[in-house]
Amino acid sequence: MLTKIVRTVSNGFIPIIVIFGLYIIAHGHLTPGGGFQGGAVVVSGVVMLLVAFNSQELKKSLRERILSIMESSGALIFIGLAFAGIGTVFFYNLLVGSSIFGGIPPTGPNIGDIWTGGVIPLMNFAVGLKVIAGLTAVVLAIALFSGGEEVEE
Amino acid sequence: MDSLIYHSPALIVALPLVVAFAILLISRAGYRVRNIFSLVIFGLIAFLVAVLAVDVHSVGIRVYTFGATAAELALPGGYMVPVRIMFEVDGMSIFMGIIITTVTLAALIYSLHFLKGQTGQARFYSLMMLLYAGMMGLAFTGDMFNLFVFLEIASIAGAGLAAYRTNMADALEGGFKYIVVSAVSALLVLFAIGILYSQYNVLSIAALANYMQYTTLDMIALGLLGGAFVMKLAGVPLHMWAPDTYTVAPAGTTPMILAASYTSMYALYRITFTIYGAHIDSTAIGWIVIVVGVLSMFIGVMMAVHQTDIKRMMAYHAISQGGYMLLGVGVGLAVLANPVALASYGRDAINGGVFHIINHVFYKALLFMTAEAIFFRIGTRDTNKMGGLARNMKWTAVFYIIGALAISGIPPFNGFASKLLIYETVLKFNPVLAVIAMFVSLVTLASFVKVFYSAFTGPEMPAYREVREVPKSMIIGMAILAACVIFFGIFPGLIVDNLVAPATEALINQTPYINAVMGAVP
Amino acid sequence: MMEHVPLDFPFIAAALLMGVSLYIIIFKKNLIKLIMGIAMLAAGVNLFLVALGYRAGGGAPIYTGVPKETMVMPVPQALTLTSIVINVAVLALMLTMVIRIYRHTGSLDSEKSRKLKG
Amino acid sequence: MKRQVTGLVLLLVLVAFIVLGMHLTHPFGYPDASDMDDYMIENSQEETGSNNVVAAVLFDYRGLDTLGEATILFTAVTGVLLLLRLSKRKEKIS
Repeated sequence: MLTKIVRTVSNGFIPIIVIFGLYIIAHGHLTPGGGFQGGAVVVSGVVMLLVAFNSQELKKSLRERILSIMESSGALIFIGLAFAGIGTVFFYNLLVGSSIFGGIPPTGPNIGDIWTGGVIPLMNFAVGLKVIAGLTAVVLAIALFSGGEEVEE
Repeated sequence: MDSLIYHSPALIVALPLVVAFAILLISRAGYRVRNIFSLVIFGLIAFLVAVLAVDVHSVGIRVYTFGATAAELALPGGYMVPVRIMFEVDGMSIFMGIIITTVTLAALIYSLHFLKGQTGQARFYSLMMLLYAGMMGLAFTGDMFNLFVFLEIASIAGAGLAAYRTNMADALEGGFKYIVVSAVSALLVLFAIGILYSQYNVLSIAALANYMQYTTLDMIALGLLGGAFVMKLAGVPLHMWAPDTYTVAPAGTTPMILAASYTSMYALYRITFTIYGAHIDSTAIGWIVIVVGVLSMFIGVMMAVHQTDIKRMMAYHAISQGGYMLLGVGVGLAVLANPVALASYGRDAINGGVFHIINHVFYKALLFMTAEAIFFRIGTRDTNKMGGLARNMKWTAVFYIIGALAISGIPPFNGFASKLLIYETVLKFNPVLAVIAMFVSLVTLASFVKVFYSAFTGPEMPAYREVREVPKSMIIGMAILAACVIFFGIFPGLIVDNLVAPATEALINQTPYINAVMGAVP
Repeated sequence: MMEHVPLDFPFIAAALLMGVSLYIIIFKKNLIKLIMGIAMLAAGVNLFLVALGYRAGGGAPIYTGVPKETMVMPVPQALTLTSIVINVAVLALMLTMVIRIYRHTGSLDSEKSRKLKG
Repeated sequence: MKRQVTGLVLLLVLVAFIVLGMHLTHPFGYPDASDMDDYMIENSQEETGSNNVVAAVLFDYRGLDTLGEATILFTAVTGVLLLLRLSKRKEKIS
């Protein structure tokens, strides 16, 4: 555990990092970024917490079980969205033109509208959820393990 | 039913992924629910593979384009190049699919009891399904970059499984070696894909084959791909990882990792024959394949004879048997440009090499399973410490005998059928190679007989008096494979005509594969 | 339009990265260095891939602000993104195995920790 | 010693391949015209509704690759957690 200054500053930064990560995930179909990149940004915040506090303390708020459920459901939502198009073909983007995220932007350069992209924003969210949960679990597991916690059969 | 066949290529890869993702959630409902769930879905997948196999046998090639408005629409409306990822299932792909599915089914059933009392069971099953999905995707895909992605899925899942017994240092080292080899070879594959993309700006295998000009850059790409896949399939001189990894992988997964190696072999064949087929100097490339094959055969078996670890011995034999496959296909490749020789023995040589894949995976999987069964009961793999096990482990002994006779090429087991094809054709091509192949087979027999005597016969060891037969699920798993071994040995003609010949045809003749995508302009 | 520079710096950098990393992978005995070598090899391949798609004077292939005439090729970028994530995954698993191996053998030397022979 | 020589030969062959490959690749910034990429640039807005062509490639045109990528991440996480086995609770014995 580091000093109080470090802990206070990282506590202050965490919301900003998380919001920035979520922004990158949400605007994946408009600006550079997407689920993987935004997820990695959020997890970088978790790593910062891991440095500022110790892994034992972080473990109390981030349960491995919850993370595992989050990751599985992210992956299931992603593949579910791919399955949703199976009426036509697997991975068919069936939401283009519909009322959810179905807007089609004008051809050529434009300012962009969040309500476009069909399943792409939804898939970005699913992947973001998966990446956040998965990488957090990995980082936390490695930190806990190197901290000496070990379960031998 | 029609739409099931229509979507089956995608479902065969997607359903195992669903199982893998969902199994962590489902196993919270108890182990029984989880086992039933995975077995039921896997049964459905196996059914889909069977249906698709029948369909491909009659139709020829089935194309599935992901995300298009219709699955056969590989080229977007009137366009010249394929844009989307597509699966192309032809005779060779479905041949690999059948191998992988059968082995996985046996491994899944075998593992049910083996895992009793172990931790991390749900994740173990999850990785098994991911390994299956990776192999199937690799066999079905018609896109180079997608091939790389599935190669990585299979490698990572395989490495995680190989290192499963984390309480043993050698398991971790075996897994680590596997993942390092996989990572390096996959990156070389990716580099080669980049080189191909830089020239033709397409990634589809069919389109690449269509545009192929065989420039110097293409030769470099072929060299890199060849080296990388030979490393992945454990061909001498790049075989160092295989014994370590096969030895330590836990029950049921060793056969799957073995099958993953041969899926890499499939990728090598697919690239050499389908992408480069019409352009390469097939005699030179064929001889390279033959040399790698003969070296693998010889060095593999020579290393195997003095091993005392039973699984390690089998792993070296796996390298050696891999050499037979390369020898058969290499002979066919060497005479690819010569229609007379191709018709007289080249095609049969490839038949033999391809047929040996399925035979070898089945009997070697069976042997690995018997070795694991012994390990499961007595806790050692050292043949010097075994003895008299046949008294208490009758089924295991019987399965071991079946596998050992099959690997040595004794009729009426399946190893004989494919080895005979290889001997006959190689004899016409170059008698020296045939003599080496027969010699290796003799040494193989000697080595397995030796282990049989030391492990199963002899006086009953007091330490193993209480040893019991392995649980039922393990016996069923082995019985599935043993039945296949015997069936394939008794009816080789049936298998060669219906499974192997379409696969060989798919390798030799690249035109249908290209036309299925490039000729499909509506 | 820029004149074509005869030195293709990104390709040279990629070749250097790959050459150095292959040297590390083949000759270094420390497992962590081996992993670093693989990470560098991945970086070199990724650099090569993404450099393939660059069109002189082009911008990111995103319509939010850029006309389509000056876009670089999108597919190599997508491939590189995929490949980066794949390599992260591989690295995570390799590092985990090394941590475990270190727990067992107390050494990171690939020669010392090798209990297997053959 | 033998290992060093083998390694050196392997390294030299690979480096020769890499250098030759880099040398023969098209000059940086001037790739050949690419039908596949141009199709995606041309049609991504209309077909997928996404302004970001790379996102359209990732999640629509080459969606299966991204599924594979997500799967690999899942596999790696599963593998890491399997190897570290943090959960103290032993799974129910079947």
